[in-house]
Amino acid sequence: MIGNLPYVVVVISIGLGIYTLMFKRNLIKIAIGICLIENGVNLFLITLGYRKGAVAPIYTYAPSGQAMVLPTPQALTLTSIVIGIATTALILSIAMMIYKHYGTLDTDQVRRLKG
Amino acid sequence: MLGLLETGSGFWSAIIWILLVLVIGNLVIYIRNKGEDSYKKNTEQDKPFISGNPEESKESSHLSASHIYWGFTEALKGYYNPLVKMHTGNINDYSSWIIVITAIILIMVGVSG
Amino acid sequence: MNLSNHIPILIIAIPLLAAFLVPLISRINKKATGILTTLALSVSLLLTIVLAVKILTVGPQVYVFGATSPSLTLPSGLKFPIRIMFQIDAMSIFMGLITAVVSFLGATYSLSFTKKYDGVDKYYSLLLLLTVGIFGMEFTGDIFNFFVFLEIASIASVALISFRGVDLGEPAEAGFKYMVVSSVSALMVLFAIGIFYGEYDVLNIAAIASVIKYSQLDKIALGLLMPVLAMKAGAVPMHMWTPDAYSEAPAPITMMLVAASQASLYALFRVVFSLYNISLNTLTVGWIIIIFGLLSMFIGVTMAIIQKDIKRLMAYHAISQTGYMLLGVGVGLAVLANPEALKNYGITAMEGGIFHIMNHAMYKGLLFLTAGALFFRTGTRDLNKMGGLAHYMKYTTIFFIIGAAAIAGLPPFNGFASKLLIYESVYKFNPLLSIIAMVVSILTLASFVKVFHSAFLGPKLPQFKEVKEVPRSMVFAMAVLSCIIIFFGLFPDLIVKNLVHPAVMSLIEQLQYTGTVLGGM
Amino acid sequence: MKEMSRIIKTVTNFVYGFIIIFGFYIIVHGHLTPGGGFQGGAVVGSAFALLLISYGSMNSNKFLKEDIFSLFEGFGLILFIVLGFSGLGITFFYNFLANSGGWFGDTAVIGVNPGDMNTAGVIPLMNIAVGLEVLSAFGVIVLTMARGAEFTKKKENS
Repeated sequence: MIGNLPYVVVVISIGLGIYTLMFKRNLIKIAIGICLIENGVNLFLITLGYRKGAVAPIYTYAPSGQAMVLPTPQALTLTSIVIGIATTALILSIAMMIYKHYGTLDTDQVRRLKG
Repeated sequence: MLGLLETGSGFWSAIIWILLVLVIGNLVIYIRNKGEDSYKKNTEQDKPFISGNPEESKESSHLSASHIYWGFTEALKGYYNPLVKMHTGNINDYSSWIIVITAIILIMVGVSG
Repeated sequence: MNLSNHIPILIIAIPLLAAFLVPLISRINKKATGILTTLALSVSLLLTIVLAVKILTVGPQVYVFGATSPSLTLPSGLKFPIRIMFQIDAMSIFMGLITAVVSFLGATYSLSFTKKYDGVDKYYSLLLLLTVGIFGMEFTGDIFNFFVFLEIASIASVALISFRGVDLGEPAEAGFKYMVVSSVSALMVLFAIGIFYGEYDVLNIAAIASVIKYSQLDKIALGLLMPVLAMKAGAVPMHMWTPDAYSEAPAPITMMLVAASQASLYALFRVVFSLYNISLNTLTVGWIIIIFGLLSMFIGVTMAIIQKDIKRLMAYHAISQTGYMLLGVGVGLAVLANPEALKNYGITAMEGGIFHIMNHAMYKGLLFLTAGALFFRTGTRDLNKMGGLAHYMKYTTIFFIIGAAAIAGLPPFNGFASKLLIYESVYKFNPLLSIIAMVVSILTLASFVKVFHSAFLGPKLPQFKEVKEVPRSMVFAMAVLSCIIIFFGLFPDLIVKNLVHPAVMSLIEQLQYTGTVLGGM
Repeated sequence: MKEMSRIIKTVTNFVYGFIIIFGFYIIVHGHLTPGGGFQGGAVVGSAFALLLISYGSMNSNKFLKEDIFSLFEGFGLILFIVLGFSGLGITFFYNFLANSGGWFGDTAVIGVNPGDMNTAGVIPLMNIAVGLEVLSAFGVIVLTMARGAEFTKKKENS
């Protein structure tokens, strides 16, 4: 049962992120919402590869005979973190550009493109 | 070389279509060239008929885009008003649509078994 | 070293190398960046054609990264492939050809189009990265690698959409909206990948396909993958980002974005056909796709009629035309489990849908380029302010007529051929769908008549006295697309027989897809 | 951004070298211990961010040059892709240096071991390439954002 707790955190994190995306009317908060979803998904991937009582999958100075966790999900997570950094940097820069031109970060006013 | 494209219930060939258009077009041109007796060049018949109103200058006679299909959009007001209102341009609504549709599809796929 | 084995990777690696070289080259010579980009993409185009010939004569190709041999999918003693690989069959290379043509012409068109902009080196670098992302989405045989390329494509396209955002607000707004929806969708894809990995311990698409059970978890993964990929393709009601992004991006980028959307469409078809195939409930999923298609067709075209911005109008048409593809392939999917119906009309419907992808990329690309040409010379996208441009831009007018006739499905252009395939086969499945498709086609013609009338026809307007024909490289790009459209229109049977039919068969036959990697299981 | 107090500047002077060295340590030990090019590059990038916020964007322009960062960025990327291309005799990204006895060419020991720097073939080289790329990209990002923030603040005040 205790092993399933990370999944609960995953659900809470993604749920909060989705809530932020749907109801928070600030561009920076939307960027934070995306980060929350991303962290939830990353945690999901990491949790998939976890084995109880196992060590990190690196031979350097590892205790001998110990079980190791699955390295592939960690590689996947790392890749997705890298991509997440790029996404976040891009979103924040664009939000800055929007603020420069619109003078606001309110999503209700950042909608010259509609219809 | 005829480019026959089987469509399941027939075929389509652009080459044959062009040949047919050429033949029919020539026929039409031939019939048109035979002429109408009562037509006379450079008379009243050449002028456009606008109920006796004076003809406008060429520059002001161009119809701009928003006036085209005015009647169409006016008649379908009941359809267009909610549709345009739906496209709010608000990013919250964009993501809400994605989440809602994902939820609906998850339910549909889950229920259908 | 035998380079012919390495063509699949060279198609991607050469634009990637050029993308990294462009910022360095621009320190020496600013003008060389565009030429280098065009050169790299032309090499990529040539290699894609060579690879297409090879695939259509020999069969599907695999390319394994870092292995001791490019075709070594299963090193000794392994049951499932662990290395990242490219797996290219007839459908992938069909999409690859579209991407290669579109990206090459986009770069050529940009040579003149971007003269006014600052930071051209970054523009070309991002354009090459976008090409790499699209190619990768189409060629990859690894589902996580697909996610990576999806993100590369969406980050590059966001940066390109908001390229003019330094000076204007609207491009930044469009870029922000696209970034939010695309990163949410990419994260959902990643979640689905996590589900697959947790369930089957493999990431290779063919390996997953060979063991998939359509359990409860697989259903969740499908329910996450389908809407987000449809969203990236621009299906109603998740289409709102499309007109924003398409209208604010520079014209050659808009053409590339169409190709990027179609790569997502390809991924959707790949997921439902190659990954799940008949293990899923084909009728339900098929109808979901058909309903997406119907909504996209109808709402897209009706919204297009009332637009005043020329690129926004065309963007709504892009949504509407995506509906045709979804409709055609959706009908094919709905009858996938029924061999008789599939043979009777299902394959034809899919041929129509798949053929429409290529046609749409060509004529919609051409139309966006003509819109870009108008913007380049007049500086406005507002149809109300245009008029009488046919007096000044003769070639552009001719190209616009060709493109508009093709999108409206007027014979003898290519749009008619694919739409006819869809009408006649879908009619046998459900007559109502076919009738709606025809009505949509008529409305498409109506709205392009509006564009043609308000932009090109009419008397000479005084404010456009200085307007003249666009530079040669832009005319060249539009002329090539027009020639392709006319050729496809005149000889649709050649394309359908040699390119589209193998693509459809490679989608339908799942065993062929898995067998390429796992070796005839 | 204005510069911060003297205390912060002193601590920054003292600490940023260590952060950069730690980052490079992570980069070059990427094939042995947790870490690698991206992580190390991010650590070095955080040192740049520290310099930027403690000295303010105006002063730090003297020693953080965007131009040099973007040069290094391009260099790292080119190095990475060239390493990919040089495996092309066999396959793209083929690890042609591993077990060859030359650079990073020792055979890696399977099982628990203290770690040998001279293993893993092109992977350490790729780590260095990625590290260069990431640290300079981080530098460019923080500098560009600081410049943008400067602009918006000026606009707000006027």
